[in-house]
Order: sequence, then C-alpha cells, then structure tokens
Amino acid sequence: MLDLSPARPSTARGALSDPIVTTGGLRKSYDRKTEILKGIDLTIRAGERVALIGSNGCGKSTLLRCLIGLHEVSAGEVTALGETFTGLPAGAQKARLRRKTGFVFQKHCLVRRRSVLSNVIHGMMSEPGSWRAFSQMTAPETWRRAALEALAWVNLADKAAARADALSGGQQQRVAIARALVRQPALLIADEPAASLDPVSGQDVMALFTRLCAEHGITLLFTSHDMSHARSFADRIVALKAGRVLFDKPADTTTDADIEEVFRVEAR
Amino acid sequence: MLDLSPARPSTARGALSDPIVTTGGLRKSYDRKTEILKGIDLTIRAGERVALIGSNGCGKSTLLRCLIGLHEVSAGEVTALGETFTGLPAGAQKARLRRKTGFVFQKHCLVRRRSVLSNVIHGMMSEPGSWRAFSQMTAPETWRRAALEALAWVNLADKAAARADALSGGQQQRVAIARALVRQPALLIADEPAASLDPVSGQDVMALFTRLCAEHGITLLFTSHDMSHARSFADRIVALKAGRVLFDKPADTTTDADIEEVFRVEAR
Amino acid sequence: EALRFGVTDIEGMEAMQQEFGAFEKALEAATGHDIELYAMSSRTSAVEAINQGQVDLILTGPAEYVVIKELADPVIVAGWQRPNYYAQVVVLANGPVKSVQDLRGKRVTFGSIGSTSQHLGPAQVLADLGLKLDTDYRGEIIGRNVAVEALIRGDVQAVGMSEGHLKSIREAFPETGFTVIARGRDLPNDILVARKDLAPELIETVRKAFAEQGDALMAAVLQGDDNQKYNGGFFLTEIKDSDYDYVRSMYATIGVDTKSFVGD
Amino acid sequence: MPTSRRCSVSKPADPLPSRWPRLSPLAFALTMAALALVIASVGQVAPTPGQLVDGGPSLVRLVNRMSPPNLDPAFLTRIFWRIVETFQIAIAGAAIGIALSLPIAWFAARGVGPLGNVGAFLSKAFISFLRTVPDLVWALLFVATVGLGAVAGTMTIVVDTIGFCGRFFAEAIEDSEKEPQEAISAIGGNRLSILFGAILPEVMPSFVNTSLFALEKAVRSSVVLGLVGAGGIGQELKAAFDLFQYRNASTIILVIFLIVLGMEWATDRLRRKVQ
Amino acid sequence: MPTSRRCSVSKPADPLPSRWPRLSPLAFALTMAALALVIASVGQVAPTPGQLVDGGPSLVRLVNRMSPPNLDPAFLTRIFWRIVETFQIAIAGAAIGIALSLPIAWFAARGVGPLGNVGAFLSKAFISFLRTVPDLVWALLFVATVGLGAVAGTMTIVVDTIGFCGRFFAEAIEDSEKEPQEAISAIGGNRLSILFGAILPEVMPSFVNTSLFALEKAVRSSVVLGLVGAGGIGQELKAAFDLFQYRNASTIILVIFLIVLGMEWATDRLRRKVQ
Ligand SMILES: Nc1ncnc2c1ncn2[C@@H]1O[C@H](COP(=O)(O)OP(=O)(O)OP(=O)(O)O)[C@@H](O)[C@H]1O
Ligand SMILES: Nc1ncnc2c1ncn2[C@@H]1O[C@H](COP(=O)(O)OP(=O)(O)OP(=O)(O)O)[C@@H](O)[C@H]1O
Ligand SMILES: [Mg+2]
Ligand SMILES: [Mg+2]
Repeated sequence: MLDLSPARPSTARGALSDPIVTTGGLRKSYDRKTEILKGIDLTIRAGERVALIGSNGCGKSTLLRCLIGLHEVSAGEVTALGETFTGLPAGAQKARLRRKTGFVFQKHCLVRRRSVLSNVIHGMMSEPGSWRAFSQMTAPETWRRAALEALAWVNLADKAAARADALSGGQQQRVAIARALVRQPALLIADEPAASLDPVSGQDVMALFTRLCAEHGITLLFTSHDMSHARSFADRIVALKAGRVLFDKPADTTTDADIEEVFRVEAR
Repeated sequence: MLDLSPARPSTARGALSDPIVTTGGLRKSYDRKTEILKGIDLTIRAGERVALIGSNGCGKSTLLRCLIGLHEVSAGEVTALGETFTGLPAGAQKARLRRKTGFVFQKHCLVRRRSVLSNVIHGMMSEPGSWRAFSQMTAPETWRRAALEALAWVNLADKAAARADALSGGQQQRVAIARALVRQPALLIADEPAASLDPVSGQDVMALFTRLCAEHGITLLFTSHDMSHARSFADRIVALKAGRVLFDKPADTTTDADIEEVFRVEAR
Repeated sequence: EALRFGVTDIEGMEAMQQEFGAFEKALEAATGHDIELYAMSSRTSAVEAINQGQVDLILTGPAEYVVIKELADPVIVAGWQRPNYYAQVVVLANGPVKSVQDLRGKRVTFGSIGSTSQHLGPAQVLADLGLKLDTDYRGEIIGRNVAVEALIRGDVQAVGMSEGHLKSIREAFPETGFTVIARGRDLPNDILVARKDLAPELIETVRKAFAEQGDALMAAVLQGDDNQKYNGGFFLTEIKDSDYDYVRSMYATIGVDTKSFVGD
Repeated sequence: MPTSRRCSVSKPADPLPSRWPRLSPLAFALTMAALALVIASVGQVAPTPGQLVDGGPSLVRLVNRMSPPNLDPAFLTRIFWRIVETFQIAIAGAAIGIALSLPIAWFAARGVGPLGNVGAFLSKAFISFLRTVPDLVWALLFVATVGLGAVAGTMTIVVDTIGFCGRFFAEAIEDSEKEPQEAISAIGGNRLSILFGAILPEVMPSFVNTSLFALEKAVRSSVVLGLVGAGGIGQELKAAFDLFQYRNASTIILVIFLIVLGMEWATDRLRRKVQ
Repeated sequence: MPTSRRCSVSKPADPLPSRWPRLSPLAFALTMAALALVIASVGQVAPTPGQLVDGGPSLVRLVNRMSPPNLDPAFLTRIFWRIVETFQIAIAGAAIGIALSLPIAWFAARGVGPLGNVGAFLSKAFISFLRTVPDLVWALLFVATVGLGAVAGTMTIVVDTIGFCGRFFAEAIEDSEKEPQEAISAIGGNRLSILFGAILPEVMPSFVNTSLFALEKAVRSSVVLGLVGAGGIGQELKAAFDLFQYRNASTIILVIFLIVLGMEWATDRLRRKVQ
C-alpha cells in the first residue's frame, strides 16, 4: 500500500546507489533451435528509472519475465532485490522477491469476471492476511480504500464497480497499472504500460510513475515503443537487439542515430 | 486474396466517390445507465483512409464493432457496403457484409493453439469452399501460398510454423493484420493496428495499408493513439469525444489545437 | 437350421460358453441341429427376446417362467430338476430371533425383487407360518451382500435366500454363525421353454433328445461350475403349466397379480 | 513489408511449413495402433444401418406397451414422496461430495495444486480409486458402519460425487486461462490466492455444470440408494420393470425427465449468472 | 492522476462500491431457499463424525474378507479375456457415441450452434432424454432390434455416451473463449468455420478428458452390458459378489483400478499434447 506521508528521500540521479537488479550472462531459449537472449549483463540501481527498448520479438518481455522467475533462465544468474538465482528462483525466494515487485503485463491479464475494484485489490495478495485480497467482498476497509485511491490515480475510480471485461482496452491497461501500484513495490516492472493509452493518458501514467518513484524511492523498469516516453521519463535507456544489449546509456545522451540503429533491420 | 496483377485505379483524393459506410444517428449503450455513442453521423467514401481518434473509453472500438454488426446498435441506422441495418444485421446481410470486410481487433484474438499460418488462412473463411480454411492442413496450396505472402508483408514468414501463442505481443498483432489482409477486403477496419508495434514496424504496417489501399481501392478505417500515424497515413481524421463526433476534417488541415481539444478533460 | 438357446441369469457370453459349452455340443449331437447360445441377465430382456423371436429356447427359473408364460405364451419342452432347491429364512445363530414368530414387527430382507428363491419363496414360507408381508413384518428388497452385513450389524433380523446362497455365505463369513428358522417346500423346477411359433417338429426333436438321451445331456450340463446346482437332478418331460400354480400363489402373496403383467 | 527497406531483406524463399504435424515414430505408431483398435472394434460390434431401420416396429411396440402412463392419484402420490426422499438424500450427498471435491481437485490439478506433481498424481489416483471401487463395496462398508438407510445412502452418493466431480473439477482447473493466474503469481500471490483470485471465477460455469450434473446423477441413480435400503425413485423404477408394470415405469421415467429438464434449465440459468 | 491536470477534476468522493453483489429480491429468496434446502438435507441425512470413526473396524473386516486377492493363473486368464471382451465393446460404443456427440453438442450449445436457442434447448432436452431413459429400456429396445449380444451392448453404450458427452461437450463449447470466435466471425466465417477454426482447438483438452472418461465409464459399467447378454468384466464382478467370492472380487477391482489409472495417465498425456 502506498504510504503517502513521509516520502523516503529519492535517490539523487547520477549518484550511484546499490544495485537492485543484476543479471550476469543471462541466456534464454524457449526451444533448442533459437536463443532469444544471448547473454545479457544488466545492472539496475535503486531508484533508477530504466527504459528497455527494442524491436518486436527481440526479447524484452522475455527478459522482464525472467527477472522475477516467470520464465526459467536457461543460463546465467539473476540477482533481484537481494535474491540470487539461476534457472527458477526457489519457492521461498520467489515469494520474497515478488512480494516487493509490481508487474504490469503487456497483455493486461485481468480476471475478467471480477469487478475492477477486486482486480486492484488482488495487488494486496502478498500482504499478511492475503486471503482477504481474494475479492473486494472479503477485503478489509483500508484495502478497499487504497484500491479506490489507486484507481483514482489512473482516473478510473468511477468504474470501480464495473466488471473488468466491460472496460475498453486502454481502461483495462490502466486497471493493471493500478493493481501493480496499490501496494508500494520496491521494484516496478512495466511491460509497455502506455501501449494502448491515448496520448494524454500515456503521459499521465508515465508522470505518475515518475512521481511515485521520486516520492517512494521505487525503482522502475519499463519497456516502450514510444521513444518520446523512453527519452523523457527514463534516466537510462537499455536497447536490446539480436539477443544482446546494443547500448545502455543515460537517456539524455541517447541520440536519434542510436535509436535508429536499434530498429534497423540487418540483412539476414 | 490479394490479386496483385491489374491494380484497380485508386480513387483520387478530393474527388467525391460513393459512400461505402454511412451511419445515421448511431447510438449505442451497453446498459441503461450510460450511453456510449450519442448519435454518430459519419460517411466514409470508397477509397478513403479515415483515422478515428479519441481518448480511452470514448467508444472507438464500440463504433467499429457496430459497423459490422458485432454489437447491436441501440438506435440509428448503419449502411455498410450496401447493406443497411438497424440493431443487428440479418444473417445473410451479415454474411455479405463481412465477406468484404477485413477486421483487425484491438485484442488480436488469434487462435492460440493453431499455427501462425493456420491463423492467417482463417482469413479465407468467407471464400467459397470455406471449410478448407479451417486450418493449414486442409487449405489448398494457393491459399497457403497467399497466407505465407501476407505473412511476408508483415515480416513474419519465418514464424509461419510457430504456434500463435509462442509469438511476442507485437508479432501477434502483425499476424492479426496479415489475417485481415490475406483476402482482398473492400473495407479494412483496424482497431489500433500499430499499438504494440515498434516504431519501424508501425510505420511499415501503416505504409503497407496505404499501398494496398492505393493499389486495390481498399477503404481504410483505423483507430490510433499515435497522432503522427493519424496525420500522415489518413486522408481524414474523425475525432470522438463524449459520445459525439468532435470534428471530422481532412488530415492536413487538422491542427495541434484540434488534437489537444480531443484529449482535454472537461470538469465533470 | 440353428436353434438359439438362451439362459436367464447368466452374465454374459463368456460365462455362457463356460457353463454350457459342453451341453451345446451334446445337444447338437442329440438333435442334429446347430445350437447357438445366448445369455440374458435380466428377465425383462428375456421376455423381449423370446417375443421378438430372437431366441428359440429359454432355460429359466420358475418365477421367470410364470412371467414369460403370461407375456409370451411359450411351449414347455422339459423341466430341469434342481435337488435341494428351496427357500429359507436365515437369522444369526446367536441373535435374538429364535423362531418365526419372533419376527413379528421386525425387518426381513429379500434379495432381489421377484426372484423365486430370494423373494417369492421366503415370503411364501413366512405367509404359510402365519406372518403377513408388510403387516406382521417389514419386507425390504436389499441385495444379499449388503443384507448379510446388515444382519450381522443388527439392522435387519432375517434374510430370505436359497440353500446354495447360504452355503457360499457360510464360506465367506467363517466367524459368524447362521441359523435357518424356516424352510419352504422344494420349489418347482427350472424349465426349458420354446417360443410359441417355433416349428412343432423342432420342439418335438428337442423334447425327444431330453427324454432319450437325458443322461448324456445332464453329464454335459454338469461340466459347468455353476451348473452343479443340477447335480443329482433329472430332466422331466412330463411338466404341466399347472405345476407352477404354486409360484402364482407366491406372487399373490407378495401382492402381485400375475395377470397384470404388461405384455404385447 | 513491401514498401519498406525491410522488404528487401526478407528472404523470398521462406518455405511453406509442412502440412502435417511432425510426429515422432513412436507417437505415430501409437496413433496408428489406437486407430486400428477403434476401427477393428467398431467393425466387429457396431450395428448395421439395416438393423437400426428394422428397429422401428419394436420401438413402437415398446412405446405402446408403456402407454398410457399410469396417472392414478394414489400412485402419483407415492411417486411424489419417493422423489422427495430421493432429493433429500441426493442433495445432501451431492453437496457434501462437491464441497469435498473442491480441495481434492485442487490437490489433483497438475501445476496448480500445492502438492507438486507427485501429490497431484496421488490425488488423481485417489479420485480414480473412489470411482473404481463399485457402489456395492461402498454400500457394504457404509451399511456395516452406519447401518441401513438414508445416512449410508448419503455417504455412497458422497463417494460417487467425489469420484466424478474430483476429476472434472481438476480438469477445469488445469485448463483455466493461464494469464490471470500468472499475473497474480507475479504480484506475489501464493497458490491459494491464485485459486481464489483467478481460477475460481474462471471455472465457475464449468463447476456449476459439473455440480448440477452430479446432483442429477444422484437423483437418477437407481442402483446406489437401493443397495443400502434407502429406497428412492430409482428403486421404484426398477421394481416397476421387474414386475412388468411398464405403465408405472413410464410414469416414473416421465417424472424423472421433467426433473432433469428442470435441472438442465437451472444449470443454464446459473451458468449465465456466473459467466 | 495526481500530477496532471486531470487530477484536479476527478471527483474526490467516488464512492466505494458496495461489498456485496446486489441481488433482486427474487434471486435473493431463491438463493436463501436453496441454501436452506441444502442445510436441512445435510442435517437430516449426513453421517456424524462419530459414526465415521466407528467405521474403522468394519473397514478392516471388509478388507480382510477381500484379501488376499485371488491370483490363481486360471482365474487371471479368465479375467483377462473378460477384459478384452469388455474393451472391444466399450471402445466401439464410446467411439461411435463420441462421434455422434460432437454434432449434437454443437446443436445444443447456446449462441454457438446453428439451430438457434430453441434448437439448442431441444437438443439439450434430447440429450437429457437419452440420459433419463434407463439402460434397461434401451436394452429392451436394442434386444428387440438387433438381438442379444455385443451389438446391442455397443448400442447401449453409444446411447449412454451421447447422454454424457453431449452435455459436457456442449458445456465446453459454450464456455470457450469468445474473442477468437468473434475474430473469425468478423472475417465472415460461418458457424461451421467458427466451430472448426476457433472452438475445437480451444476445447480439445476438455473433449479429451470427457471422451476418455466416457470410455472409462463404459469399461467400468457393470449393469449395462449384462442387460443385453453381452457380458464383460462388470458381469464377472457382479457374479463374484453374488457368490460371495470376495477375494475374486478384489482381484477384479484391482485390475479395473490399474486400467483406470492407465487411462488417467493416457488422458493426461493426450491433454498435454493438445494443450
Ligand atoms: N512461449 C514461447 N515459446 C516459444 N517462443 C516464444 C515464446 N514466447 C515468445 N517467444 C519468442 O521469443 C521472442 C521474444 O519474445 P518477447 O515476447 O520477449 O518479445 P518482445 O521483445 O516483448 O516483443 P514485443 O515488442 O512484440 O512485445 C519472439 O521471437 C517470440 O517469437
Ligand atoms: N461489454 C461492455 N459492457 C459495458 N460497458 C462496456 C463494454 N465494453 C465497453 N464498455 C464501455 O464502453 C466505453 C467505450 O469502450 P470502447 O472499448 O469502445 O472504448 P475505446 O474508445 O475503444 O477505448 P480504448 O482507446 O481504450 O480502446 C468504455 O467506457 C467502456 O467502459
Ligand atoms: Mg513484449
Ligand atoms: Mg478500443
């Protein structure tokens, strides 16, 4: 739950804080034929906002999912929030890791037969007394209020009682964002959070992320196909290409040529 | 199926061709409380490329779905491709209408357990001998080739044999586009076709649409949250706001102020 | 042409072959006709089969015969005698029930509805001894296996069954003592009947085979394990329908009018 | 895409994927063997169309014999009470069985339950075991335990219901959409959270269907209740046939059919409610 | 969103939605009535825990009586042949039944099938009818039609299978994901295209489960085959109980259990194949 009172001091840009996510030689293949990630070395420090860019199918979602053990890592090591694992994290490790992570999926993955509010309350599932987060019927009053507040952040408080599948595509996306934010995660991973949002909502959501990161020291890792978002809302841009990190630069030193290089198609 | 030989003469911009889609006072509400579309009058002429813009949840997808009878129209009349209906089109009408329409959904809606090629071949389902389009196993050689070609247009020919759910989000989106294009539709309706595509793929897909429209006289109606796409790939921009048409202008006379107006939030 | 020979109360073709395979050969030799075997586990389908001409000959028990007679009007061919075929009422040896009169107001179970030795017979025995079904005692239809459990537990006080049944129960429950408190007269014989429109010469041939080569046929019958119930019995060729009036009165005892059976 | 620079690099000779799925030799052999088995069996014991056509007259005769249904008020009253009796036992048995099936099915669902794959297999084996042991054996056991009557009947139905619902619930849980489950798991939800948060809303229509089928089965089942002396409408039906009272039988069948239709309707309504 | 101009306009007093779903008075009354019925029934006929605990010794006695299983080779051979016989009939019956269930279930699926809602209801009623009419009546009918034996047995199993698979197939079809179906419909696909293009791939795992359960049911079913004089393992089991040969019975039960487990395993494998 976001505790809004004494904002933790946000990590100053530039000053090197502790690494919060580190991958060492991370490789991933779904089948024997093709390797999607061919050795990714990445370090994300506490309080940073990192944008991950790359063309369709280059492995951005795959990388994000590997970080919290949603996919098995084929080789290499991941350290996230103090948990180090190869392959898949062990049960207890996974629980500790995910308790401090918020994850927004590319496919928003709401439970469609439940209300919007229930879906946001699901974000509390790793709090103590987690069974009360099963739905809005069982949730304690404080959680219900917190969920409604999170919905207000993404401008959907008036849809709280609607069924999740009665929302438009962009609205569903925003519910998924509220679900990831309702509890204060140390690390927020968002896979194309603004993809189906209208221009203003997209800006708003990215601004919301920035504000929360600043106020609560949240670390943000997001992917985007909107280069203006990557450039203006991230401290650092990491570009993937052909399974490797093409570049990893501060956002303000990334040039148009760099970006063009990311999406240029080489002769195969 | 796209017949690439004698390109039909593309309708000259400006010259008024026949209306291909007309709505008169189209209203739509999902429940009694709120009306989503409050009387839409819209005319789309053959060969035009029209962009539909508006903030999240303003009713773009709803409008598109009403046009081909995927949703029941609450009031008003729709004429599309010569078929006029109120409410839902009758069975035979619906069949005739959809036979000439290609539709790309916002949620791409692939059949996940089938191969990419099978999914594209599904685009042939309204051709004579439609049972052969059930899957790539039963399809005739010509359809298989046509589907592979459509996949090549969206740069996915090498994934033809993969299962649909083994693709990345953007790749799935492109498969859905190929499915809508594989057969030559008179009217192509695309709901945020470029939403999860990377910048270059997005440009490419829009350029592909433009080329096909020019060569085959296809009429294009698409929604987008990317204003640069709307401005550079559409002849006309239609903006929805609060259930009504806010403006309906040629793309080149649409100003930044117009666009800002679309997404501005009024005090409720 | 082939004669189709059906037996009720045999479960499936496999079992039929096993029990009556040898008899089939013997009967073929004795009559000079091909014999085909059929099994029927339910008398309802037996009636249907003979009515539709699906079988020519049926070997069946007395209670079933009465039904078939009513519904299909068959021709009697021969009786198959079963020595020691009688109904009895069984109680726990060390239980409270010492005589039939003790059963007043108690629960008695019958194995299977309309079965000669498990339902009609025992009910008749009790009636003969002055106990009327459902007024003097409560009769219920419950399978033998369960009924024995219930008897041991004390839920029911007596179970109706035949002599053969009790033998196998004693083997299965060596630690429990059972006593028979009432026993009926020998039940009418099993009976072989022919469908009414079977050619009379054929029926005559079969009848003659039983009359003249009874010993050989009986020896073949006794090759089957379950057919040991016929051990020591004879084929009786002088059987009349009225021999089964006793069974009809048993039906009356359980409150069923044999004229009310619904046939064609 | 033809108009872009990408177009030029897309190899023109991307081959058409093969029409047929590639099977391992073993899988191929097994598939063929299974097919051959089915065809051989069907060939040997299936009816010919001619036989079926010939059946018409017998059908008419059978229906004639069964009609008109016996509508004698006394008989109908008896039937009514039998049905009340049956329903009472069936509802109790099915309700308890369904309640017990829920956790068991969860344990038995591969990749979802809390006991791992071995635990899931053992749970599935347990469910299969309940199904394999014949009703008669359960009847023996329960009669020896709680005596003849309604309670033993209830327990027999409980066991039957678990054997059935356990399997179908587990299947529904295994087949339910994976994305929402993943989403809850990614936020730190444990297996129980996933069950209640994502799986149950998703499988509700299927659970309703299975549960009401189990209830219907319990009402229809003629054997089970009779076995333990609990009576019920099924017993009445069997007696009607055994005593060749076909007109009584047809009344009972019609009544059961009405009940089944009613439950079918309820199933539909309920499923649409939870859709 | 707090940092944007939108924030200022979002009414701060958006109310928390009510905790409980709002029910119409009728729905509420019906729900309560159903609950009361269940509770009352359970209260009257459910076993007490004490009764269950007391059951321990009876269980032991029963198991003692049934063990050791009879492993006499001659007996095992007989059992083996009985199983072959059963399988032949069961496979043929289930295969034909499943094949017939597919179209019928399609007709019966609301909003998906080609016959409209009335047609769907009638198809559902037909399926229910097949289920309601007792096996004995089917047996009578088929005996009259095709005579005693394996063919009649097959047909009885066909009918049973349609009554079961028809319902569960229809349910799976109705519950399958709507989006891919809509997509195919929007491209101009007719109902058949939707069925084969979108629904069948989606429901395959559920169909596999239902079908193999139907096969298992056909193998286990003891009553059906005996009714038409077709024999099989179920008859052998019944005979063993009738003669109080409990040790033979336990052998047969164990064998059937092994078969059921094997089919469970096959179901799992096949379902993962089509997943
Ligand atoms: N389950 C899977 N099985 C096999 N291959 C997969 C699977 N999921 C993804 N892939 C492949 O892995 C590659 C990377 O996929 P991923 O989803 O990570 O891409 P992405 O960078 O997120 O793309 P997008 O921008 O389109 O979301 C793709 O080529 C895809 O085809
Ligand atoms: N099935 C439904 N039932 C009830 N309301 C719905 C349903 N589908 C959509 N709505 C409501 O209708 C409105 C319009 O939805 P629609 O999907 O048309 O929006 P959109 O313009 O496409 O938005 P987006 O840009 O997010 O895709 C939304 O406010 C949504 O909540
Ligand atoms: Mg992705
Ligand atoms: Mg939309």
